[in-house]
Amino acid sequence: MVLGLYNYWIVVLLMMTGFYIVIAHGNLIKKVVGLNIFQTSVIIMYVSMGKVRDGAPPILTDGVTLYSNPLPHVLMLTAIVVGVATTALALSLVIRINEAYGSVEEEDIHTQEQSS
Amino acid sequence: MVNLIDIVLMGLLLITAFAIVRMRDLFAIVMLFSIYSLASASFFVNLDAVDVALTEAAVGAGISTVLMLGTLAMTRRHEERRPRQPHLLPLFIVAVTGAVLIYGTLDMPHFADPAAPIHQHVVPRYIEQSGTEIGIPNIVASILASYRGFDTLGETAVVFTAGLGVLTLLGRFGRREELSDGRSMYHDMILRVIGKALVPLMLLFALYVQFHGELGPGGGFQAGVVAAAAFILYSIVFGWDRAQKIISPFALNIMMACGVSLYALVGVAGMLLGGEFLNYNVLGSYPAGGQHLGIFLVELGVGITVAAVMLSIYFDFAARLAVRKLEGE
Amino acid sequence: MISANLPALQVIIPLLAAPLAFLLRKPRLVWPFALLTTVLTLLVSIGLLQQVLDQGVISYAMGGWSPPWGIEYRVDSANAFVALIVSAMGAIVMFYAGTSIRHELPEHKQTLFHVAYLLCLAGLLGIVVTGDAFNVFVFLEVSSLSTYIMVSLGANRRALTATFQYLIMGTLGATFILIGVGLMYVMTGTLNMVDLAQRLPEVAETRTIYSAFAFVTVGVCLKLALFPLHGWLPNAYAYAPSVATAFVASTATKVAIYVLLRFVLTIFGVTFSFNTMPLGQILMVLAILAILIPSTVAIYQTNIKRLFAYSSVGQVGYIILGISFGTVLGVSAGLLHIFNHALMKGGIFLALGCLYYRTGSVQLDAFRGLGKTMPWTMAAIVVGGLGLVGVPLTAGFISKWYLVMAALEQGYWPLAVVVLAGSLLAAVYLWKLVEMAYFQQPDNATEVREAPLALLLPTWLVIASTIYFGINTDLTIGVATLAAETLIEGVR
Amino acid sequence: MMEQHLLLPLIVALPLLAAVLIRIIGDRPNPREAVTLITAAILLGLLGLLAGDIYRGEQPSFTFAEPVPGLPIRFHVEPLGMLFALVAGSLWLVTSIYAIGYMRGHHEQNQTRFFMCFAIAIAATLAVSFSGNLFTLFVFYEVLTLSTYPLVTHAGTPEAKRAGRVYLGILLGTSIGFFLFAILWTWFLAGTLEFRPGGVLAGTGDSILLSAILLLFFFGIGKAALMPFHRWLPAAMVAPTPVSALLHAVAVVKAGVFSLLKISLYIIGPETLMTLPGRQILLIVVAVSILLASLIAMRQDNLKKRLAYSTISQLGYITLGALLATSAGLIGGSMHIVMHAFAKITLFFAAGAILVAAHKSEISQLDGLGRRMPLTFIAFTVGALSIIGLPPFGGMWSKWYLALGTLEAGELILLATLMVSSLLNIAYLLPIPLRAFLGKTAEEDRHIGEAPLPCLIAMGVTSLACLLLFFFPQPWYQLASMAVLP
Amino acid sequence: MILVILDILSWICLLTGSFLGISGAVGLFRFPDFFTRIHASGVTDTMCTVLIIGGLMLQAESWQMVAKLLMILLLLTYTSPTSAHSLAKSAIRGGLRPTLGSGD
Repeated sequence: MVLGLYNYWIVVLLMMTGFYIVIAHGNLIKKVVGLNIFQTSVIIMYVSMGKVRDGAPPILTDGVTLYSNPLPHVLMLTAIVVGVATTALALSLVIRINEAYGSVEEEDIHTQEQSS
Repeated sequence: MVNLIDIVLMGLLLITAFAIVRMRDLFAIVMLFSIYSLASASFFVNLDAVDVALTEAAVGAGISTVLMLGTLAMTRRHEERRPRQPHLLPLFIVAVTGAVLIYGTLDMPHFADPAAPIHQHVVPRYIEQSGTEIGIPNIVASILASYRGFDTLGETAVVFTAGLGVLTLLGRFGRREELSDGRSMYHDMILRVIGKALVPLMLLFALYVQFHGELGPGGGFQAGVVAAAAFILYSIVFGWDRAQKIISPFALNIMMACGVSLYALVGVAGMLLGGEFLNYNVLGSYPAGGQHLGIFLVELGVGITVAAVMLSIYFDFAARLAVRKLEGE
Repeated sequence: MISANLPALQVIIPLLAAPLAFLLRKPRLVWPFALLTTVLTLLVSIGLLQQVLDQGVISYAMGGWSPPWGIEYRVDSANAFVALIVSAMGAIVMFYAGTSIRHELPEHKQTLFHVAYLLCLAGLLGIVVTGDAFNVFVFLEVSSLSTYIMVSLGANRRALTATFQYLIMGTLGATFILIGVGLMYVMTGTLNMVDLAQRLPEVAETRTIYSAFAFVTVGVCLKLALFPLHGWLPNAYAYAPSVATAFVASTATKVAIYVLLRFVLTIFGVTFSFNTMPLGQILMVLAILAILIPSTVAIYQTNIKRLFAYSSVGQVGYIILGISFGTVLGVSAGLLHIFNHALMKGGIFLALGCLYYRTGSVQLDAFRGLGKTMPWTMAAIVVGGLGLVGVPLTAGFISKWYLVMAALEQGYWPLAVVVLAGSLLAAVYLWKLVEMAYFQQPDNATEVREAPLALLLPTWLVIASTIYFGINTDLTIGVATLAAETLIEGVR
Repeated sequence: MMEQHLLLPLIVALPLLAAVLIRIIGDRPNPREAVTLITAAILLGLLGLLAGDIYRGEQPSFTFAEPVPGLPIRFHVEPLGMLFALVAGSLWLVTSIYAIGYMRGHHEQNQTRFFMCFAIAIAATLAVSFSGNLFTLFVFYEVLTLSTYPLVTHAGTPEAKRAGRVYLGILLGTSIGFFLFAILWTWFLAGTLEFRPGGVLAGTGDSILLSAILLLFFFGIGKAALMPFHRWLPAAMVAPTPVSALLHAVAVVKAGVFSLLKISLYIIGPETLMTLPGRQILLIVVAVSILLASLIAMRQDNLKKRLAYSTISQLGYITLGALLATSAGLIGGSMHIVMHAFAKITLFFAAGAILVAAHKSEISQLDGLGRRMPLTFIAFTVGALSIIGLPPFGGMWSKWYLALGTLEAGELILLATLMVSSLLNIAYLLPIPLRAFLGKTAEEDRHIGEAPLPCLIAMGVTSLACLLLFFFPQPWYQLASMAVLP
Repeated sequence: MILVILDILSWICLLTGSFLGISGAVGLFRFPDFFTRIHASGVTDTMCTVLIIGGLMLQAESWQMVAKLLMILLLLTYTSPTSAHSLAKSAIRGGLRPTLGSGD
């Protein structure tokens, strides 16, 4: 069982690291990085599901019958692109926030909003 | 052997992830993230997910990193404050979530087990039939563009939306005052020469990935990103105002819209010819031919949109930077 | 040919219109085009509902690939109903947007806003009509990203931070859903909802499915701002442009609730969700908190958009309360309130938009003497507010009545008390406005006139319909009950 | 029974129409007041027409809409409702005459808003009296509350606002908190909210549950000013006198007790009611609030406040009738709606006249005013006597039947209560005219003259009515008995 | 026979390449200042890539593969020195000066 599942567990560990960065850190850029790590780890999870022992990459070649599962790959291509789209949007928001508040730290921004 | 590489790569991933948590220097964090992304890309290769690997390498390690660096250039380099003082709540939440996930994995089919339902139910048809139904060797490409082509349309729309969003937040949509960035590396001779030599190569490679995508790993997304990367390199070396002379933001806007429209219109064509939306069979004289044509056009649309969006996002960032410099002076 | 492809058209029309509108560039061209699009979408959804009521469930195979291999569009009375709500609000608010956006945004941003609006509409409709679990995620992202764009266009700088918070929370929610779907997929090997529903039972008793259930539910609850996870909502609503607020408030959370229903009832099935899993109890507790706490918080707000944002969180509580019973009556009460609340909140936020158009503020002071200066706008807010309170002859009363009946049917009579208490709280925060507007003299410094007809017309269209659906309820109750039955009995 | 009787919506719509017209005509006083008077007159005529049908034993009804299946907005006139409608309608005419004189003599602000809300309030009152089921009744009950709020806060002064808040707070709070909840429960138990002779709740639940519902109803209908939910009524006295006169002596408060009567007659049902343990509790509460209110009234120096507390105790009588649930008790209660209405409105008219003519609101200032404005004080005396229940004034009849009711029910304590409170009435009402006539006039009061003519006319009419009601109580008695013993 | 020799050769290449890579990494950590570090990594990287890809070529089973590897090799031989160079250059432009003499 340990042998069968260890890499899911590691993936979970990675996910949680990203998740932790998102919710625990006040620096917006770092949040974005955390988000990316979170999403990338989810992608790893999916792709690991698709792996088949001694399977070949899912590109039809003569004489090969056992392929890894292509469906998770497709889904994750989508997920990656969605991820970068979100990242781009988030980063440009960070830039604008920095221009508006002169800071990318949640606490500073919060104090400014309370005062104003 | 494969397992060994797995473990090494995973170790690398873990180390980078933890390093990112500890680090305070955002520049280093971004670099580490790039490494993380690259490592996961090689991990994907190891898991036979070559397309994903290619995309992750191009998108995660490439574009995302560039954008993050651009952001850093416009904000500040260090994380000023320690994480919020009562550390415990986030830790608790994370612990619970992780526990639930681990708990969930306990009944999961084992890693790489060929008998898992995931390999038994829907997928076999893709593997066995796609060769005849679609007629291209790359199964991923045929699922992506045909079987689940609608997902891909949606995802192209997401990319378009992202371009739109960055344009809204940073862009100069409809305004065209002249800006030039002082930070081009033009006066670096070696870089200039190499750059001149590399850009066409990269574009060539992009085209290869685009049109070879049906046979080997690759396709619209990867190609689009690589093409964008070529122009980004060019504008880093020769200054983005020069780059914009070659391909203006206006043209980019047109392209990013046209790509999506192309995709959708192919679908509509299927409808008009009496099939369902995105049904390529009706496009050609015989189904496989129709599929071929459809997939080609669709991938083209994706490629155009992705390239245009990525580039225009980069341009928006660069323009913002230039504006800031102007204001700074 | 058209009628055969209605399910696809429902999403394709706005989705294709968005880039085309973007190519038009000039706002004065874009708005009519967008308006036309939304109207077409509305017509399609009406036709779709008609079709479903006539010939039952419609299944549409995208790309001609039969499910579960291809993506299926599956339209039953439930999502036809929700699609109608979304596209109707989409059309009306778009009509309103013409004037409001021209006033609130600089010229070069107007086009972008309209395009984002169309994309958001397409995304929401895509979520609603699809029959594929992963496709939900994709279109969820389309709608979310475009929503972020619209919110970020708010005038106040706080719109930016609000958007960022919204983005983080939203992405976390979406990723949770993704994880949940992945866990379901790994156990069943399929992504098609019906197929999932059929294949889940044999693996239902596994820890993987349990945690899949947990992740999906939590993710969706983030999206629909159920009480403890509502942090992103108030600021996002308060600082977005009026049009964005009106549209998002009346559609986005509703669609999220629909997703919850679809996953919990259709895919996992009632018995699993409510017997194997303690969903009912959890949702009920959260719903009660959601009804009482945010409504109380709302009373102390001085920014009125914020006030009504909090009230939205409270109203979501009512809907969830209905769902938490897991009975036909309860779920239909929830669906009814989805519809009615969409109308009421949409109308109120549109009216606030009128106010903003004239006074440039939505602070409480701006209401001083409004009963005299902007009688129609204020009347609209009051009528909508009465709906929130649940006064008879407004739509709000109908759904609350059904909610209470559902509670009493289960013998939970204390819940009836909770609902009434919520109504009282609503009455209190509505009263703040009424007193300010009708029993205070307007400060003569600023000369305020009634809002232009182009804004009042759509506003009153919505408000009047809240009255209409409070008196003639054949359509709403009929469809809601039908939808609830289809959802409850599931696909088996 | 089921055919649509168009007279009902017409009658209810008429005042609303008037309200709209008043809003349009706005600040051109004469045509505006003309609208009010004409409408009131027509309304009275229509009510007369309708009354004819009722006496003939018909029960016309009209259904607007049915939002929730089995839960229509429906009018259905039965004798009791007719009685209430007649009282409200006829007194609206008188009051508007009075109001014109008062408002002008007193130079009030926003008269347009005043007359508009007044008309709306009347419409709501009529709708309440016609309502065919609890749901409809509840709807218009709330409309009545909201439409009278602007009248209470008419002065716009801070204490008017505070009073307004108390007013809304108590009325809305009780109605949503208790009344609506009771309605929901009734619907859940009986499956209907229609008013049916014999009561829809009869035999649907055990006596404890029904008692709970009974309590919810009686405390939930705050307009009946049953202690401890009575504070809104004295608070509402900041309103202009015509408001206090018509609304807070007739329309609003009577809407409350009227609802109670209907509930005991048609929802719970007299027979069931008698058996409920909750009834005993309520009877005690009522008795206490009758006596307590009278005692408090004695200690009020402000005339209108004193009248308000007297109203509270008088409402207690009607509630008592509704609770006794014996035929005589119910008849007495219904009759008392009428008798007390005419008597109390006279008193308020007088109080208003004094305020307008002499600018006096405190009883201690009234010494000798009787000689300066005799008509006013004669009217006051008449009203007072009718309230006390002495012949030859109408008040006697209702008290008579109430007393009978107590005997029927064998509640001698309650009989005693009635008698004692009558004595208290004497104690707090008669001193006022006495000091007015016998006390010596203060120097500065020499210039004071009679109240404006419209006020005098109004007072004349109502006090005359009090007298006539003694000799011709027949029509009212008939309506009441038709309702109670079908 | 030939295959064995090729195999041995390629392994030699691969191992030396990896060694160079590691030594470059060590240099990156141990060297005193920015420029020497760039130097260390830049120089070794180039050679390391050449060796490793060479080794892989010897392993490759088809000429097509060899061609692809060759292209990659070309690319890397161009880019990695350039990147090192431009890093140093921008470091200079950024105002960083090498610590001359005994690194202290």
